[in-house]
Parts: sequence; structure tokens; C-alpha cells
Amino acid sequence: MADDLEQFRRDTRAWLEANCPPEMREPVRSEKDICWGGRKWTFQSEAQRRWLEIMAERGWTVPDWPREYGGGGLSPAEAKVLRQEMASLGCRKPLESFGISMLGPALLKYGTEEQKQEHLPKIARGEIRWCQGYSEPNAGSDLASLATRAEDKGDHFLVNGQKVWTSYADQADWIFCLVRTDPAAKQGGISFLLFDMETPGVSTKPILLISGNSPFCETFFDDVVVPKDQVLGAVNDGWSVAKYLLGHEREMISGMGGRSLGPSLPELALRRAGRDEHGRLDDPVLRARIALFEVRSHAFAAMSERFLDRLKAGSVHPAQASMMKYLGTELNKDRHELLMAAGGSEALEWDSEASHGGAAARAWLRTKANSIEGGTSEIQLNIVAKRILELPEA
Amino acid sequence: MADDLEQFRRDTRAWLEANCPPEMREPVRSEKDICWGGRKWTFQSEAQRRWLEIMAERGWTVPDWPREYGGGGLSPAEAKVLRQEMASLGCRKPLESFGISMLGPALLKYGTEEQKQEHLPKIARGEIRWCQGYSEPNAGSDLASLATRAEDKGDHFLVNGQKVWTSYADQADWIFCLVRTDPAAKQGGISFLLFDMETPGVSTKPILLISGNSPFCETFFDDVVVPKDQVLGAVNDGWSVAKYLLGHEREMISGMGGRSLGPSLPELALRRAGRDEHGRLDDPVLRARIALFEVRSHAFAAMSERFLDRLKAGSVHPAQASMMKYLGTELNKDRHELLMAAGGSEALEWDSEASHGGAAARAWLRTKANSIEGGTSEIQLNIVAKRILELPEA
Amino acid sequence: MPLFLDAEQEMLADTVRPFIAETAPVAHLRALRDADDPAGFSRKVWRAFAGMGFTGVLVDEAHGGLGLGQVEAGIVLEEIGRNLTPSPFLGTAVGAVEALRHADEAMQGSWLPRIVSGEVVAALALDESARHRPERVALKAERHGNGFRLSGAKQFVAFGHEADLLVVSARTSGGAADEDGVTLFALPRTQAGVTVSAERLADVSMAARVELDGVELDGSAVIGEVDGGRAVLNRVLSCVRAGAASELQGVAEGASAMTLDYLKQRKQFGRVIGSYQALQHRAAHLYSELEVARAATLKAQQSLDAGSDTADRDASVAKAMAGMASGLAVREAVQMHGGIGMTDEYDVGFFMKRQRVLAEMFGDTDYHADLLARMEGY
Amino acid sequence: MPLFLDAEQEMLADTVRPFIAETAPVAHLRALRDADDPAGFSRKVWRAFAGMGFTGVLVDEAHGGLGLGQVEAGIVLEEIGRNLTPSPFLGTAVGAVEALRHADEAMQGSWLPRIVSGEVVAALALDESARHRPERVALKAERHGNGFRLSGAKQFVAFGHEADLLVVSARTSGGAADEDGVTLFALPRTQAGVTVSAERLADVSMAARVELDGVELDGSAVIGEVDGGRAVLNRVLSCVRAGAASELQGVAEGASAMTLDYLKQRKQFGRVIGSYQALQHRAAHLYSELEVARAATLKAQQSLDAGSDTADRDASVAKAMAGMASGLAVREAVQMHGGIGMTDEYDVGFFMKRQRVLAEMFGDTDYHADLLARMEGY
Repeated sequence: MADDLEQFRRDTRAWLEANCPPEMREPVRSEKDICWGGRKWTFQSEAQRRWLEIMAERGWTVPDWPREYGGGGLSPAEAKVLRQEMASLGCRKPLESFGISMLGPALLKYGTEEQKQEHLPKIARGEIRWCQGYSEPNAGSDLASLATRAEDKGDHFLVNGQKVWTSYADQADWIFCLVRTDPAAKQGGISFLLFDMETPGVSTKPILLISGNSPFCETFFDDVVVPKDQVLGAVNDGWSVAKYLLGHEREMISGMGGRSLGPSLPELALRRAGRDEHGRLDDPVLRARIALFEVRSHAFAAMSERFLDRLKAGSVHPAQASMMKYLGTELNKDRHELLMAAGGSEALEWDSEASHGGAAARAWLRTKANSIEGGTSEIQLNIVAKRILELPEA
Repeated sequence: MADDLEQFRRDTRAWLEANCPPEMREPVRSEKDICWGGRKWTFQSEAQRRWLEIMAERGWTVPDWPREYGGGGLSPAEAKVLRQEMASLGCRKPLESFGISMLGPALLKYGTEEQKQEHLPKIARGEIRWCQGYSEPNAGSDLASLATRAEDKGDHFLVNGQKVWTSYADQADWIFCLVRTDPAAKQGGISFLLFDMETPGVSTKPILLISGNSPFCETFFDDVVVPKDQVLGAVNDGWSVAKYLLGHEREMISGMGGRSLGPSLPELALRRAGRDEHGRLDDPVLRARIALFEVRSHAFAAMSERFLDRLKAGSVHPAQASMMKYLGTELNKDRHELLMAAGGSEALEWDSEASHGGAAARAWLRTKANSIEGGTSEIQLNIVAKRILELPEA
Repeated sequence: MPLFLDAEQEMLADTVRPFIAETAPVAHLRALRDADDPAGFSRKVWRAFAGMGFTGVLVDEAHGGLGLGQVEAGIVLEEIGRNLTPSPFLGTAVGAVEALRHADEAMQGSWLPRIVSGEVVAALALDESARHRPERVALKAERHGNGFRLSGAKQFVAFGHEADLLVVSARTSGGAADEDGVTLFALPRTQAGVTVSAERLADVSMAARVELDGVELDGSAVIGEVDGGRAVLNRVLSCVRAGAASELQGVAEGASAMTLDYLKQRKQFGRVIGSYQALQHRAAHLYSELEVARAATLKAQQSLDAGSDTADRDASVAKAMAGMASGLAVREAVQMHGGIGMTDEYDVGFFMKRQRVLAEMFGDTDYHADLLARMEGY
Repeated sequence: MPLFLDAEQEMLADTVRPFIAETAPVAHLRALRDADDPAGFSRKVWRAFAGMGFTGVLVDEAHGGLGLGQVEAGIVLEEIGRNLTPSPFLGTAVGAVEALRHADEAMQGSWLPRIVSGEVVAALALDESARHRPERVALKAERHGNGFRLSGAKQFVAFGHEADLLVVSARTSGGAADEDGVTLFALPRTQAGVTVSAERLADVSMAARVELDGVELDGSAVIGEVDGGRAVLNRVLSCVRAGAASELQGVAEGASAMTLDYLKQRKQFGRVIGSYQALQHRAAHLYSELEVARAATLKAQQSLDAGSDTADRDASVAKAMAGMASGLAVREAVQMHGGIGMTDEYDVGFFMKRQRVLAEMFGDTDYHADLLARMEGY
């Protein structure tokens, strides 16, 4: 079997080398280099379009989904090999998508055969771009208190209400959305709806963040008609679907604190702060704080590796995703605090050319949302305390 | 008035210079140099006895108590001058006493005239040594759940139960003690009793700490008869007395984190760890941690000064004593962690002569109790949150 | 001197607080930001401050000022911080005025009354790299005829593009790191050879890069002694550090107050979130840190006013402690507000941005911890 | 290699765990302490470990060992840590065995089988000051006839007073800080000129000061190459650092388990204290830290077993991270236990003491953070 895998590795590498356009092997430099697909998408280049098409053709935009839904049908081991080879050749991801990372797994688990046939292949081919409608102004951490209503009108639901923090809602084609179908129950009165953002009554408004422009929107529903077969899972059982999906989201976000490609924190700090006469970073206290941070950062990289290995082996406690989310986002915030300290006054510039439009300061501010979005750090700690440590409710 | 105070300063200084025995102006080197008084006390020297006697004669063991109860009758400003002059001449305190620092203020506020006449002068002269009976094995932070019972037997109470953490119970003459007089009420069923430790039925057992020998004892009451006029405050109103007294204890303990006399942390760290070739403490990360600690330590010294100044001026929020206790004890723990780090393997020795019987390690371990005794850090934070920040109950 | 405000200082605070809250609240900052105001502060507000006497708080009465001390300047700065008022107050009314105290009467007479009147804005041009290292002075001032010729560059000069007067540290002898050989100059911004280019910072304020290309000044532009400017420079730095600590205190208190309100109102899971013990303990810890920072800052200002030997150390402690405490305050503020705290529409993000700029200005906590270690010999 | 224990390693853990818990639980430590045992560990327990094969876990099968790796040694060490078993395992079965791997066959044959059998205890004599600075080697080994004459002193030699074999780093050429010129020696403790004096440490273990006064050794006592001992020394250090991290992990897990139990039982104010959210968050944070430390340690041991280029770095990260996480674990354990945790009668204090000793051994977090910075060039 190890031999088969080695053969697969050789074949994959050869295919990637032959087929991945050179432009798609350049490092990602800006938002525009990331392909999100969807009806409104404008490809940045012919290479970006081609790369998506040929990868989608092999099912390799979603390598571990079943072939019948547009996936590659790869085993976990093969999918890992593909990832490794793409990383080693510097191939860009052909498609970034909430459909892949969030909705897909939930559709595979809870979808009817019709729903899977309808939605999964379009996700795999990047034809439909999805967004997520969970949070509301008065339902942040306490999602179960959401108020957006879907009234049962016989053959359809009539949806009214407001969502916040819907990323890229203004660019998405469809939304997966938590709505209240039973006002009497709390968690037990929520359903998980799928509907087209072009349905009459849907409107969006971008949210400006403290860091500047953001992908986030407020999304408003005013008498939106949603056919009843567009419920994922059972009516009033949307909470189960949402929890399953949130677990996947946390795993995704938890990767952020890891050691990313590109220059390390010490390298960046050295560029900004320089060296003293002994060759050390020219700020002894900052150097010590960076060194202590790097201990944590390396250790967290090991933790991420271990978490993913155990996830694949099915031996990880599911609530460890909460731990990873907590650790990764807090670490990422610390990292940017240190980068700001290393940058001194130049890192404070907000729109100068030299600062690339305030890139350092905006990135630093943006990280502050990491420990809020996808479940706050406080919520993650609650989950670890209750589900892993089994500490009692108050 | 400022002139009067200057005259008082000159007179005080002159009197101290003339009367304080030279031995009593040596720095305190060991436990034995601290005079606690009481029936069982053995003076370490004639000078120690004489210093207590002449100071007690002037009422200067308790300078700001009224003269009629053995005090010095000094104004707050005069008492401060006395403290300053004693510090500047290096005079030792003539008497250390829980009677002075804890019980006295409560007696002055809640005592009957007979109680004040009976107890205060003996405290002032160091004739009677007091200990405190608050905590019980099942009533730590939750003092109000204490179970030691005092049954009303007409002309006396019959006391049964157990106390823990009674400091120097084995050397004290009298105890002030919280007991339950009404089993039905919680806080409202507690009374504050005073009784002689030689009363039949009282026994003590020392507690060995993780740092070694300690002044703490377990204290047992087995059918102890206490006359009814030995209740301080009203029956079932002991909680008010106890709270008043705990406030004073916290103020005392909160002083601990301040910058004490003697070598500073950096000085001690340098002695232990030495300098590198650039003249800096020979461990760059430890040096940075010490420098950041020293920022806090200097700042806390300012905070202590401000707290005491405002306390004297009557403008401090009473719950700030909790904040001071929290900050001071946490800082003191951090200080000893850093000292251990600076000491390396030599600081780990437990009973060698070179380590003065493991002084560094034992002191470090002992500090761990600072944030437990006198109300845990958690309790202090609860108090600050509720009483100063006015955050609501859960 | 007891370590709390005396009755007169409390009275001053009672005057300053409502005045600044009405004249230049956070909405004022937002309006300047939305207008992309090129000055980064309002001259109108500046003149209003002058009208109240604030700009002359440290100027002696002979020059029309209030003749008060660093403690009183700190009272004004705390309210500037609490309201996030964009203002050249720290550089002008504390930094430049403190420098000018060491100037001769002619120079004082020419600048101080105009600072008091609100006509003149000043700025400190001390940093030569992105990181605060005022102990290294490389900008050259060479003898030239009766005076000097200055060449070199300074950066992070707050509101330098709008300043009429720049206080510049320059090297008149020795090498960049030498203790001696530093001279302070009073440089009018419009002098020939001065180029100023300003950039917007994260907090809406503006900071300038100042380039001097053979700028000629005569001897009367020297503040204090030629080659002996280090002592004045250190004194000025200690004053603006303590002042920045006060402003940070105000920023932190403002953010905390918003957060406490929010904790008492926002409900999640059927309870006001301020009733959750984990948040209560963090709020109580934060309160404690802010109280400590306040004590350290007041101590520094009293020490500066009393001319105490420990004034420089106390100022470093104050700036370092204020940096830590206020950093915690704004981080907790954003985190405890949750998503809404991340939106530009809500004010709390402005507190985080201003905190960051002030934390950096005149040395951050790392810098001052290291300086403290050097002062104390380890 | 996936970053978790494989099936065989899990089986080993399942064997080791109950065995050590029964053979040498915390009560065993307490008994040794109460008896003021001069060895500081039990030879009987040591032989029992040998009987299970533990002492030979890293010894190749040719010399009677199990021929396993650092991961497996770590499994044993974690249980030693969890039970606070006083044991020379780290110095002997990891440190000395790893050093002897680089020795010639004659030396291996003379020591390894006796380590496997439990007859021999060994110790590492590497430190020359109270603070871990193994990169500085001043103890002199001068050429003398066919061999060497050693003079100097080592300290913090764990169980050195009971060791039959001392592995000593010595300077055969160059200055104390030089990279080259270091040689490792296998020194029988009973050799003439060796003086060993041991002191009790806070955790009941014993550490020795070893003085060498013209100790004569012939060339066969050299481990590896003369003057080329640095690489072996670094490898040995990385192994014992990762091993100490495993032992710290066990200490931390033991303390945490006690604390979680206590949180679930102890009532205050009518509620189990583990239901208070502030304590829940702290417990969850601690759990997270311990999981990270565990991952870092396993990573280091896998790297060492695979001969990875990053093994030394990974070992420093593991020791530093384990030091932080376990320090938090024991501090939280004592604090959350309240008064009872401060009593000698209760076990939790022993965890704090052992943690402190292990955190110091082979470099504390500060040392390794600095070393990491140096490795990464800043």
C-alpha cells in the first residue's frame, strides 16, 4: 500500500508539473490571486480559469469528496499526498470556497440525494459561491437566540430578519442560513435553509471594520420566499447541522496561528528593528518577548500537526477543535502585537505608499477579530471546560 | 500646624536617639528579632524588653490609639512622622501583634467600655498575645459556612468545633474567633467570641507547610466554656466585626508586594546570575522578564503610597484594600519566581548550609500562600468586580 | 506630598473634563477622519484650549501662562485621551514649553506668549529611526559663521507639518551615541532648507518626516548650552513620557468605561454578560492595572514637579506601566465587545488605534523596561 | 510519521503506567523524604525498573536492551513524572546511554549491560555553575602519558553521589567558550581524586558537586573523539532536554488531574468550585497549554529518533514549552487547592517542588528561548 501511495505521488507530481500553469505556481500576492468562483467572478487571468477547470475536471478542487458529486474520490492518505505535492511545487489552490470548507461536509452528511446532486457539483466546479448566515445583531456567541423568522406558508417559508458578519454576501450566489421556524423552542426551533441571494427581498450592505474594508456584510431578508425542499436536515433540527459545520469552520480557522509560509516573525522583526552591536535584535526586551513567543509558535506548529494527524486517524476529541481555535487565534493576535512593536512608528502609518497602505497596522487590527469570529475565545474555553474537562454547569 | 509637626518631628527624633537601645536599631535578621510579647514570650535580650517597655509607656506601641487605652493619642500626621523617624533611624518595631493590627481596631469600634478597658491596654503593653480563629476545613473562602458551634447555655456559650490556619495559636494567650450561634441563618448566625486559650477544652496542633515549619496551627474546641460577656459586638452580628477586621488584615498583607528594604530583585538576581560580557545580567530573557517586573514593582510601590495616602485622607474606596491585597500578593509570588530563576540550581537546595537551610526555595514556596491566606485572589477579584465595578451577581 | 490630586487640582479636573467632552469628543475625531482632514487636528479646538488657558498650563505667569506643573498638564492630557481628541498639546504645551524653560529670555518671550494664545503649535523632532532611540543623535549641526548649519532628518514628528516651531536635537560634536555634544535648537518650520512631509497614522493623527538640508540658524536659536543639551533633552523626554502616560490613562479609562457599560447591558444566553465570573475577574484585574498605572503616572509627575532625583526613572516606569495597562484595556475592550467592537461604526476601535500610537510615542514598554534596567545597572 | 503514539508505543504506555503507579507512587517519595533517605532514590525500585526493561529502553538489543527510541524513553519518563518517582532514569537510561552510543565497543560492552541489568547508575556531570551553561566547559583534561589528567569541578549532578559512572565534559584544548576542544569522558566515580558531595534539593532528590583533583584516566575513557565532543554533548543534551520535558509533562498532568478532581468535589458558597466560570476558563487554558507542550515534546523525540536537522531546535522548544506549561500547572494546582494545597500533608506541593527542579535541569525556559533566538540568528 505504501508502494501504491508512492506511485500515486509520482503520478500526481508529474501531472501537476505538466498541467499547472506557471502563473499558478507564483506565490499569492494579493486578494485577487485567490480564486473564489461563482456567477459574479471575473477571472484574473486565463491561467486562473484554466487551472480551475482542469482541476475541477479531475475532481481535485475537492479531492476527498465522492466522484459522483464532482469530487476526486481520493483516500485521506492520497489527499494528503496531493496537498503535499501541490505545496512542494508551489501550486495555488484552484478554488477557495465556503461551499467546500463549510457547507460541503454538512451537505454530504445531512443532504438529501437531490440536494447533493444539485449543489455539490456546482461547488466543486466553482460555479456557485456560497455565504454563511449565522450571526445576528442580538445573537453573537448565543447563536441559539437568533430571531430571523421563517414562517411556514404551506409550500414555502417566508423569511424575515437580519444577519450580520456574512462574509462576501455581496459577492455570493447562495446563502446557507439559520432561521427560526419555531418561536417557542430555543435550539430546537431552528432550521437550516439554503437559498439564492437573487431571491427577491434579499439585500446586503458592507460592514466597514476598524481595519478598513472587509468582506463582511449585513444581510437583510424582507419577505423572502424559500421553497420547502431547501431545508438542509430536518425542520427544527438546524442546530445539529450548524454545530457540525461550526466544527469544520473552527478547524479551518485554527490553522491561522500556525507558522505560515513567508518570513518568520524574527525575520520580519529584524527587518524592521535591525541588529544591535552584538548582532542581536536591537531591543533586548522585545527580543526576549519574541523568543518566548517563538517557543509557543513552534510548539503550536507541532500541536497543529498532531491535531491534524489525529483528526485523520479519528482519534481526536471533537472539542479539541475549540482548543485549536482558541490557541491559534490568540497566538496570531500576539504575533501581530509583536510585529507592531518591532515596526515602531513606521508600522503606525495608515495609508502611505511606503507602508503599503498601512498593511501592518490593518493586519494587526484585523487579527483582533480572530478571537471573536467563528465562536469567541470565551466560548471555546467554555466548550473545553465542559466537554473535555467535564466541569459542571454553574 | 506644619510648624507644630516639625517641632514634633524634632522632639521625636531626639527622644528616639536618646532612648532606642543600639541593638534595637540593628536590622531584623531572623524571626527571633521580632518581639511578639505575651505570657509565653521570652525576650531575646534585655534591650528587646527595655525597648518594649519604654515605648509602651509612651503609648507608642499603638501611637494612634486613645491614651485611655494605652495608646499614644497621636494624630494621623504625628503617627506618620513617628513611623518615618523610626524608619530613618532604623528603629525596630517594639511589638508585633495581631492584637494591634487586627483585633484592636475592631475592639475600638465594636467593644463595650469594659472590653476596651480589659483588653486594649494589655495589647498595647504586649502582655497578652492574640490569635485569630476564622477558617475551618470546610469554610475557606466561604467563611460564612463555618460550623464551629457555640451553644447558648444560659450564662455561657459551649463551644465545639475546629479551626485551621490559626497563626501562632500554640503561642497565643487569647483567641478571637468566629462561631455559629444560630445554625438556621448563614452570615446572620455568626458571633465573634473572645476567650483565653488556657480555657479547658482548647488544644492546638501545628501545621507543616510545603515550605517547612509554619506558624499555623489547627485548633480544636471540645466543650469550651465562654462567658457571655466575651462576645464582641452583638450576638449573631459577628459577620460585621469579622468583615471590618478582614479589611484591616488585607491592608496589612497588601503591603507585602511593595519594594521592601534590603537588596532589590535586580541586585539579588545579579548576585546569583552574574553579568555577561556586556555588563548585563547574564541571561537576556531573564533580564527582560526582571525589567518588566521592575516596572510593575516600582509602579506598585507608587500605588501603595497612593493607597495609604488616600486611606489616611479617608478618600479611598474600601474595596480597594482587596485590590491591593490581590496585586501585592501576586507581585510577591512573581518576585520569588524570578528569584528562583536567577538562583539556578543553587536556589533549589533544601537544607544545605550554603543555602541557609534552603532559604530561597522555602521563601518561594511560602509566597504561594500569600494569594490564599486573608482571602484568595479570586475572592478579592470578586469583591472588586461587585463592589467597585458594580457588576451584577450571576 | 500625598499621592492624590489636591483640592485645586481636583477643581481643574472638574473644569477640564466637561469642557473637553463637549468641545472635542470622539465624534470630533470621527468627523476629522471622515473629512480626511489634512491637519489631523482642529485649529478651532486648539484656540478653544488656549481660551481656557490649557496651552499655557506649564508656562510661567510672567509669559501669560498658568504657571502650573506636570500634574496639571497630566489632568488636561487625561481628558484629551479619554475623548481621543486629536491635539498637538503634548508636543507643544508640554514638550516645547519644557524645552523653552531652558532657553534665554529673548527666545521665551518670542515663543511662549504665542503658545499661550494658541497662535503657535510646536513639535518635537527627536527621533531619527522608526524606533525611539533619542539617545542616538546623528543629525548634524556644524558651526557656520555666527551660527550653525543643520543637516539630517527626523521622523515621527507628531503634527510636524502644522507646527510653527520645531524643537530639534542635533549633534554639535562627537559621535551619534555620545552623551555629550548634543544641542537643542528652536527651528521655525518655514526656515529655508526645511522639508516636511506628513503621513496619516492609524489613529487619524499625522506624523511628519522632517528633512534639514543645510538649514542655517544663528546662535540665538540654541536652547540651553551648545554641546550640553543632553540634560534638557532628558528632562523634556521625561515630561512628555509622563504626559503620554496620562493621555494613555485617559484612553484606557475611556475604553474601560465603554466596556463596563456594555458588560452591564449586553445579554447572551439570557444573562447580562457582566455577570459571568470569567469576565468579572478580567474586568477586576484590568481595573487594578489601571489604578496602578494611574499611581505610577501621578508619582512621575509629582517627582518631575518636585525636581526629584528619581524623576527620570519614575517617568520611564510611568510610560512603561501605562503602556501595559492601556494595552490590556483596549484589547479587553475590543474582545469583550465582540463583533460590534470590530466595526468602524462603533467607537471602541478608535481607542485601540490611539493607544497603539501613544504606546509607541517616546518609547514603548520594551524600551522603557530596558532603560530602567540600564538605569539600575543590570 | 504521524505525531501521536503508534500502537506499540501505546502498548508500552499501558504497561508502564500501572507498573510505576504501583511500584513508586507519590507515597514512595514521601516515605523516602520522611526517612531522610541519603540516596534520594530507591535501588529496589531501580532494579524493578530494570526488571521491566526500562533501564535498557534506549540500549540496542546487542547489549541486552530494548533498542527503542526517545519517544519510548519519554513514555517511561512521563510516568516517572506523574508519580514523582525519585529516579536516576533520565541521567542513566537517557543521558549516559545516549553518550555511550558514541563510545567504542569495549566501553559499551563494559557499561551498557550493567545499566540494562540495573546494576549501574550513571550521572551527567556537565554544569559548572549554578545556571545551566553547558556551552562553557572549563574543567581541564590535560594530556598525561597515555591518557589524561582531569581537574576542575561540576555541579548539579543529579544523583552523582550514588552514580557508578559519571559522564564528564572536559576541555582538552582552547578556551572555556570555544566550540571545539571539548572531550567527553566516562569516569568511574570511585576513581582516585574524585570527591563527590551531595545536597538534598527541594524535591527530595539529591544533586552532587563533583570535584576532580588530578584524576587520571587512560585514553580508553574518552567517549567519541578527543576535542570533538561538542556534537555528542549537544546530542546528549537534546535527548535529556526532551526527556526532562516528558517528565515535566507527567508532573503537570499529575498535578492537573488532582486539581480537576478537587474542582469537581470541593464546595464553597454552596457550589462545586469547578462550576465557577473563572476557574473553568483557567482550567481550559491550562489544558490547552499542556496539550501544546505534549505535542512539542513528542515532536522533539520523533525528530531525535529520525535524526532530523531540527532536532536540537525541537528539543529546546520542547523543554522551554514544557517548562512554561508545567509551571502554570503546578501554580494553578496550589492556588486552586487553596489552603490545603499549602500543607505538607497534601501531595500537591511535591508536584510544585519537582516541577521547579526539572524546569531548571538542562536549562530553563529563559535559557532555551535565548538559545532558540541564537539558533535562529537574532
